[in-house]
Amino acid sequence: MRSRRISFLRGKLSRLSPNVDSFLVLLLAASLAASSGCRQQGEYYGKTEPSSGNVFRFNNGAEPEYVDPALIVGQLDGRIASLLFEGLTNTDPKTLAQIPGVAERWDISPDGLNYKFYLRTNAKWSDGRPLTAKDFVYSWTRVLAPLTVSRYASHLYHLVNGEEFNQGRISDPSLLGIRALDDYTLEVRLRQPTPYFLFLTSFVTLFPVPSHIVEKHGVRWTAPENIVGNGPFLLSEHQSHARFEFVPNPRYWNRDKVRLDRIIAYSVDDNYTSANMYESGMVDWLPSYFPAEYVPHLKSFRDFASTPYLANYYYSFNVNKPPLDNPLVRRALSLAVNRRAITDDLLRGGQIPGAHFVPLGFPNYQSPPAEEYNPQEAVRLLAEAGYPGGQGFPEIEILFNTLESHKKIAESIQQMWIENLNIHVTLRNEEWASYLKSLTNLEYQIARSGWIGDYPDPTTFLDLMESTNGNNHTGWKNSEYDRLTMLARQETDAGKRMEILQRSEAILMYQAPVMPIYTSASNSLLKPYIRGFFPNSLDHYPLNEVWIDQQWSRDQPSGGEVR
Amino acid sequence: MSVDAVLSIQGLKTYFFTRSGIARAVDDVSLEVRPGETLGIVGESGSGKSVTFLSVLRLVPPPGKTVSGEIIFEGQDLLQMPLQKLRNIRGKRIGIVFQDPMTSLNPFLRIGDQVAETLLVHEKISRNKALDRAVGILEKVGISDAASRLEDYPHRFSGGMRQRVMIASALIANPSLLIADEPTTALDVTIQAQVLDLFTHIKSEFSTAIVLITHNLGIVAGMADHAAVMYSGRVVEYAKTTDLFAHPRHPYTLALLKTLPRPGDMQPSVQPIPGMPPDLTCLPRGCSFFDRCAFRMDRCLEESPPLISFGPGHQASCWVDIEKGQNPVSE
Amino acid sequence: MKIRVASIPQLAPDPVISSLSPRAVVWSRLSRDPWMMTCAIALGAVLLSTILAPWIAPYPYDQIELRLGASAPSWNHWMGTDTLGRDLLSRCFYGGQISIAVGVVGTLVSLVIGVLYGSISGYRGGRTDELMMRFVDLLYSLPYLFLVIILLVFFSSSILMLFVALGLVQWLTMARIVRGQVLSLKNAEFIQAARVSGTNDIGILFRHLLPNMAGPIVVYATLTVPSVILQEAFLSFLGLGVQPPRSSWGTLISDGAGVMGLFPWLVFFPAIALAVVLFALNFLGDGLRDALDPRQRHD
Amino acid sequence: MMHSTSPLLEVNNLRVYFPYHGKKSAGSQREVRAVDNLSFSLQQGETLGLVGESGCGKSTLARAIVRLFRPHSGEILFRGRDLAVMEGEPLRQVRSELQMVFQDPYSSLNPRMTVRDIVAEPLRNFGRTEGLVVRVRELLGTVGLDASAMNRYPHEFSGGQRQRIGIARALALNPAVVVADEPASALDVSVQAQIVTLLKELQATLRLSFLFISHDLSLVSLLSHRVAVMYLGEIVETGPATAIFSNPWHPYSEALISAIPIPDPEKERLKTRIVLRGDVPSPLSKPPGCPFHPRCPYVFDRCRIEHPALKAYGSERWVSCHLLDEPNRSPRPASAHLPTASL
Amino acid sequence: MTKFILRRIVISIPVIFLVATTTFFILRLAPGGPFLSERAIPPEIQANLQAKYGLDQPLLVQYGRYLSSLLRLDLGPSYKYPERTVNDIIREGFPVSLQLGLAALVIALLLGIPAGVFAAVKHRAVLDRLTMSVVMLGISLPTFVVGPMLIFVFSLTLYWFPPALWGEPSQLVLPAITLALPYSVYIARLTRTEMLEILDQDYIRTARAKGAGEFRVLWRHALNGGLLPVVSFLGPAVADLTTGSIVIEKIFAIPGLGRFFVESAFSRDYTTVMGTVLFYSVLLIGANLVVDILYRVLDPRIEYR
Repeated sequence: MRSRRISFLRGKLSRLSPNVDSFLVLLLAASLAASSGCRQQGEYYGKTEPSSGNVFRFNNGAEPEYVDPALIVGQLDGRIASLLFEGLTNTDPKTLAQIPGVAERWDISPDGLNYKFYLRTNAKWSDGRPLTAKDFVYSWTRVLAPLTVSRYASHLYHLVNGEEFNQGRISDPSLLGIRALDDYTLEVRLRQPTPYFLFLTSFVTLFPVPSHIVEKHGVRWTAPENIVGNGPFLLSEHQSHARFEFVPNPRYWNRDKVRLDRIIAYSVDDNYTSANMYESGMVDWLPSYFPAEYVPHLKSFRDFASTPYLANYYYSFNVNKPPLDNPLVRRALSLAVNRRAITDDLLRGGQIPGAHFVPLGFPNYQSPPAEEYNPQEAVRLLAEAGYPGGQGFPEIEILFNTLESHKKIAESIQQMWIENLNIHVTLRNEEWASYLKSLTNLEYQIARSGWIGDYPDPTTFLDLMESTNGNNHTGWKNSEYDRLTMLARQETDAGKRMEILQRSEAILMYQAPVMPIYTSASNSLLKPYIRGFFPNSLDHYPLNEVWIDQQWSRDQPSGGEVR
Repeated sequence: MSVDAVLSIQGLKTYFFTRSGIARAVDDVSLEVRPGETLGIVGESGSGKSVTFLSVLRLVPPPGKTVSGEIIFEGQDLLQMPLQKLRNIRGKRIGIVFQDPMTSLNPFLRIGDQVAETLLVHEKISRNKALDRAVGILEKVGISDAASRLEDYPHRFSGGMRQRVMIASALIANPSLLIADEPTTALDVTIQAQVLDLFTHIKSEFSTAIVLITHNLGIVAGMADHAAVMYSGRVVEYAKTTDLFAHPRHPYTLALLKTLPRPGDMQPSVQPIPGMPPDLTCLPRGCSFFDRCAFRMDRCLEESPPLISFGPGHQASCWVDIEKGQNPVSE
Repeated sequence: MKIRVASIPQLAPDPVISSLSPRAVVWSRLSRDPWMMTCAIALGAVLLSTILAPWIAPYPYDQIELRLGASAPSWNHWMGTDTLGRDLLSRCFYGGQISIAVGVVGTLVSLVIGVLYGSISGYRGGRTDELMMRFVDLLYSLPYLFLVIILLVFFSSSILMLFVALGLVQWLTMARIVRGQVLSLKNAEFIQAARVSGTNDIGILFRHLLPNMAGPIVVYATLTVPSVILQEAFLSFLGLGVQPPRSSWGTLISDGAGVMGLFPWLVFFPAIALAVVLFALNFLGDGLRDALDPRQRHD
Repeated sequence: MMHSTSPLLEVNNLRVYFPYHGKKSAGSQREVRAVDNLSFSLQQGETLGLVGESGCGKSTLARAIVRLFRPHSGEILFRGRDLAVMEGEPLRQVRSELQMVFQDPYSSLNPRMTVRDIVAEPLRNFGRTEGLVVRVRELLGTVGLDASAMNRYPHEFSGGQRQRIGIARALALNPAVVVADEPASALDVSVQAQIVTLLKELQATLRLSFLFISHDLSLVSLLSHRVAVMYLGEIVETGPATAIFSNPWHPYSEALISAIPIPDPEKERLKTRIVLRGDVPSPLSKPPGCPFHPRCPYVFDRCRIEHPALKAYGSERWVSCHLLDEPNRSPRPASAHLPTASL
Repeated sequence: MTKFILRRIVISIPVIFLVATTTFFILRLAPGGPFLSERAIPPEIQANLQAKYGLDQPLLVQYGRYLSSLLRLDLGPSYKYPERTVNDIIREGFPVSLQLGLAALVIALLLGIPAGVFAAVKHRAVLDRLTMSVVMLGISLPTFVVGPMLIFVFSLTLYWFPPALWGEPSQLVLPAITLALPYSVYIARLTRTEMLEILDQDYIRTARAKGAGEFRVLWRHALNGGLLPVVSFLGPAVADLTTGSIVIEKIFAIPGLGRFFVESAFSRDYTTVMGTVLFYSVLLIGANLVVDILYRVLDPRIEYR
């Protein structure tokens, strides 16, 4: 059917001009070759021969801004740092539980305020210096030091005096809630019980850094020729905007478990290119760095994996700007969005639609039920707000930052609002920096937003909407909500705490300063010969135990651990 | 015509196939050049004098094309010859000097290489030997200190010097025929005198036959042994130079002579020829000079006159014997 | 005895040399050339379709049909649909409007600046010319595209900005061409004749210089349009072109290029549209230049 | 041709220099001395022929007189008013009486204008729009063109016809002086004769003054009353045409005249052609002393050092040559040194 | 000659100053700053960050500081990659862009000149049209269509060349060809036009009259002058090739300077943006100078002043 259609068109065009004709044939041939080439129904996407040697290659998405753990913000920077450094604990990719890292074991006081970490004595820096509790004291103090300008210093605000020290209100580091009791015992005191603190000790910002190297080389201590780490791998080469290369760290305490001989992390930021690299067998793993449009097609391949991911995608309403100052309007807008159409028809990438702010996948937490799509109700609410049939509703504008998928979602939501509510909607596209500025200065009406959880606890999302939170870009303030989130912080009983959090989320959804759209999914492509990989909602993939199955064959059940 | 001619052109027709029609630039021209003699070809622009001799070397640019005729040079028909063979004659047996010395030399190549090129193309000779011979010929055409100027580019030379270089490169292979297409037209009067002097010198020193194409009857008068007058693609008169000037037999020749002032005359005056040459794309059936002719008669309108002998070696294509005033047009 | 015929008028009107004006010669050369006509017709057809887009496009360019997704060409959607289920044919029609508008307006901007600058420089001559041309030389040695990118990135990319930025890149060459023309024409004897006849500078510029430069200017403009269109496409690829839901051929192609392997029609049709226009314009430009070439007058 | 009245046009010590930007070689000046300290006069109804080879500055002189350039120094007196320093509107007004015919019949007519517009342009510029078409038709008739030419474009005409159009344009404003810069040299021999004849007739009927510039001495001889020979921006000899052609006194004039090929085999082969050595020097590096000395067959020491002044010999003949002051060196007949009124 | 070069260099200094000044102020006038992030940074940290890079100073002070460090050829630290300086970034990225550009230039010349000569020789014949049509196709398709097409055919279907990255000679092939195509077209057109003109010249007729064969006429007599416009095109071409490589570098994930530039522009990395622009200005001026010198060497008629 399709080919007949095209040849009909070609015939039509060819009568117009012979030039066009030959040109058309050429292009057509190319694109037909293209489509047939891609459509071949293999089980796996592209080449499936492993490279010779135990080399693991993946695309890390872009050039990392930092290698220094204290400064890291981005996820891809974190992937590099996690290879080079190791925190007090590790997160088990299978269970998401904290397992020993540099700390062999730890004690937590019953009030949840005091932690004692017992460090393993065989943990060493890659240059042979022993790794001690003092290194942690140094590293955490460094994160909090104002001049370090660590953007994730807030992860250490849980420490006693952490916030005060970081903001320069106190300057004596010895007042901080961290102390080396001896070379191998570290004591940490928190200002309030923080259920997820143990998780944070496996987070990059809290990784130890080698004081002797940092002090010696200053800013350039992360250069390949200088850097010293304590992680499973060593940085052997770095070509800017191209790749990082790693070899196993012979002094890593768990060296025996490391089976790879080399890791190459490419910094390719173009998703199409990235997908090409995977298809042609240049990389073994693509953590999400391929075009969203490919997903429906990739779903049919066995090396594709999709897991829910602790991240949400939502629209923020600027509640200061009429008509968005009216919660009825906000709820109407929210109910007029067919989320399932967006996830299933548009994105098709495993995202889970839902009108809840906290994404799916938090252990022990259930968001309050919320109606997802109800155009009739939306119309009713809008009428109740004073705009029957969309009459008199002023033109509203959606702001989003330049990205194909944001654009598509905005375009479809625009369409849905127009169709369901009969209102005027325009789109405004801004490049990242301008977008951020508009967002922070509340110079918008409706803005595309999203958040990735930092730790496996609902507060990583719910705290966002506190009136004092710097990331609350809606102008929305609710004292009850603030009170509830504060209460949750003090609560040590896990069950009660979750209940409080549910109540606060219910308030949030009723007031609707934000319009959640879906829970993100983490999609990845992994060659079938890779072993030792475990999918999880934290998108956390330690490479320590990964290995390459050179004996792999198509007939074998593939990458068992992946599925 | 005599067999001993160096070059014999028979019934040459070279037409330009343009969008506005076929321009008969050369229309049935027959001429011959004898060894060692200088043949002057006179005519105004568009008379076909240059095209005739470009046809000889088959250098007529498109859309021009030689449609028929014979060009026998040293016993071979140049028109029938494969191009590869003709190239062995170009430059080697027939040298040619073009009108504008400023554009006829390649501005990007050194003088020495350009003069020596003729030798390099035709003979198995080393570049150095060819350059040595270039020095010799350049000195003969009056370029002093030739050896040191071989490395110069043409723009360092004045117009007169360039024309000498052109002449040198045409003569270097000792051709038996030298075609000079308006060699002095682009030059200043005093330089023209120098170049004419050089030609006189060449005539006496080299045994080369020369075809001297010019619109200047004065130059023909001074240089040529025989002269042919061309008008609208045809030879209208052919004679010994002295005969031609003393007893012009074609009305056009006569009229042309009258348009020329003779400086030094006490009361110089000229008689212009009325009208202008006909459009080559639509020549009249009869004599193409008819419109402008002072001696025309009815027959001229119908029949184009062939070359008629008016005495030994004197031919003109006119029905009228203008000296005797026979058959004048009476209105 | 010589008899002069009195009936030959001394100064009879001479036959007409050629009945065609230069413009007519150029036109006849172009119109007799089937390749050129093919290009012209193809160009005309595409132009017409984009102008008539609101009437002939089967769907609104921004009508989303998510369920459809990227569908291959079918009876309902002759060129298929994009990933949002929007009709590609309609989007190509509308995209052409933007692309061609950018090309034309960008060229006009460069034309106005370039012609003005070039003719002033060439006509004034001397020190003014030296100064003005030195300035152009200076501007030539700026990494222009970089500056355009900076402009568009830092001051949000509106269509207006696009016009201006692209026009600003193009005017330099136009100025040089015009200046060259003015310089060579300025010394033409008919300009001197006009001055001797008492024509003032304005008259010389508008009655004599500009009409005689029209040829090269038109040729260069013809060749500038495709290059501006291509520049817009290039900027679109970097995400700096026209913003959604509007799209130009450039954005359509750059959106489609990535998914070439999956949905070839998404790049194929807009690329064809663009290629036809660029090809035709380039070909016409080259042909026009050949046709205007006085060296070829003889045939 | 003696005139007691004051001349219509008088050029005194005119200099036109162009700045030179090229590579400087030893002995070259900083500027091109295209016209160097040149003086002459033109009477009402007279034709002055200006002869010289290319690069001698004759075209520059022509353009300086109609003020297409501003001269470096000197006077151009037209009816007693100095054009050299005139600007703007007064200059424009004067131009109506001072017209020019250009060399190239192809480039001197705007290809985008009809013949009517070309010929009418000067009239329109001076507001003489009344009866414009009639006047244009009349002008075309004067130069021998049919009125049907009016609506046609220049490319439809032959070189000779175009030159007629150019002449018609020059005559449109009834000028007193017409500067004709090589008006026939781009044309064929037979057409040259037509144009020269036309100019001669026009001059006779309209009492025009002509400055006729040409490198072709035979043409100059046809219509000039007086002749001035130019070499490297200077006049080296001036006097009545017949006198100069029959008996040139300056060695350069002599060489020029001898170089004209005579269309008569008897005469041409008998005459002694004086072949000058070398090329015309560039006006950028004028030789010291007499500018002609490097090529002069009669050169002697004084010529290399001292620049000869243009001296009057008799009332009409002016020559700048040291030879005339040195009777024993001169190859000329003795009579030459005692010039008498030759006519 | 030395004088000519010196003069040109002296003239370029104000240009570079002009570029530095305009870009500096354009950047500072634009909305947004280099240290924005989606996650809120405490104002104290924000202030520390600003202070660290002197962004808290008055604009003119910042400008003065920038100029003075520029005099020391120090382009400052990158805001986005604080662990590296702009000098580092250029040192790493430029050789890549240069290699790519030069490879493309060579390909463009090797394709363009013969095509242009061929078309000129076959002027108005069908072959001329055919050559020029094929050639014209090259610029009728944007590089971001041609690039993926080549990748599709040669990397993903035939597996001949890698689809991305840099370092191996095999990785040079596809991007260089993609980059070269439009330039080869331009060169072909230039060569054709100029060759047509030159083949009409009297001196070509002279060469033929001497008995020179067509090959000699073309390659010895005509091409010399025929390449002059190509030579003068090389200056802008080098510029375009290096900036045009932005797209190529993106498609093929090549760590060249063009890509750094775009990325730094998007992330408001002031120092990198300015450094790159300045560097390219110098490069362009240099390239134009080299081309002018080359032109003078090739054209004996020009005597440099």
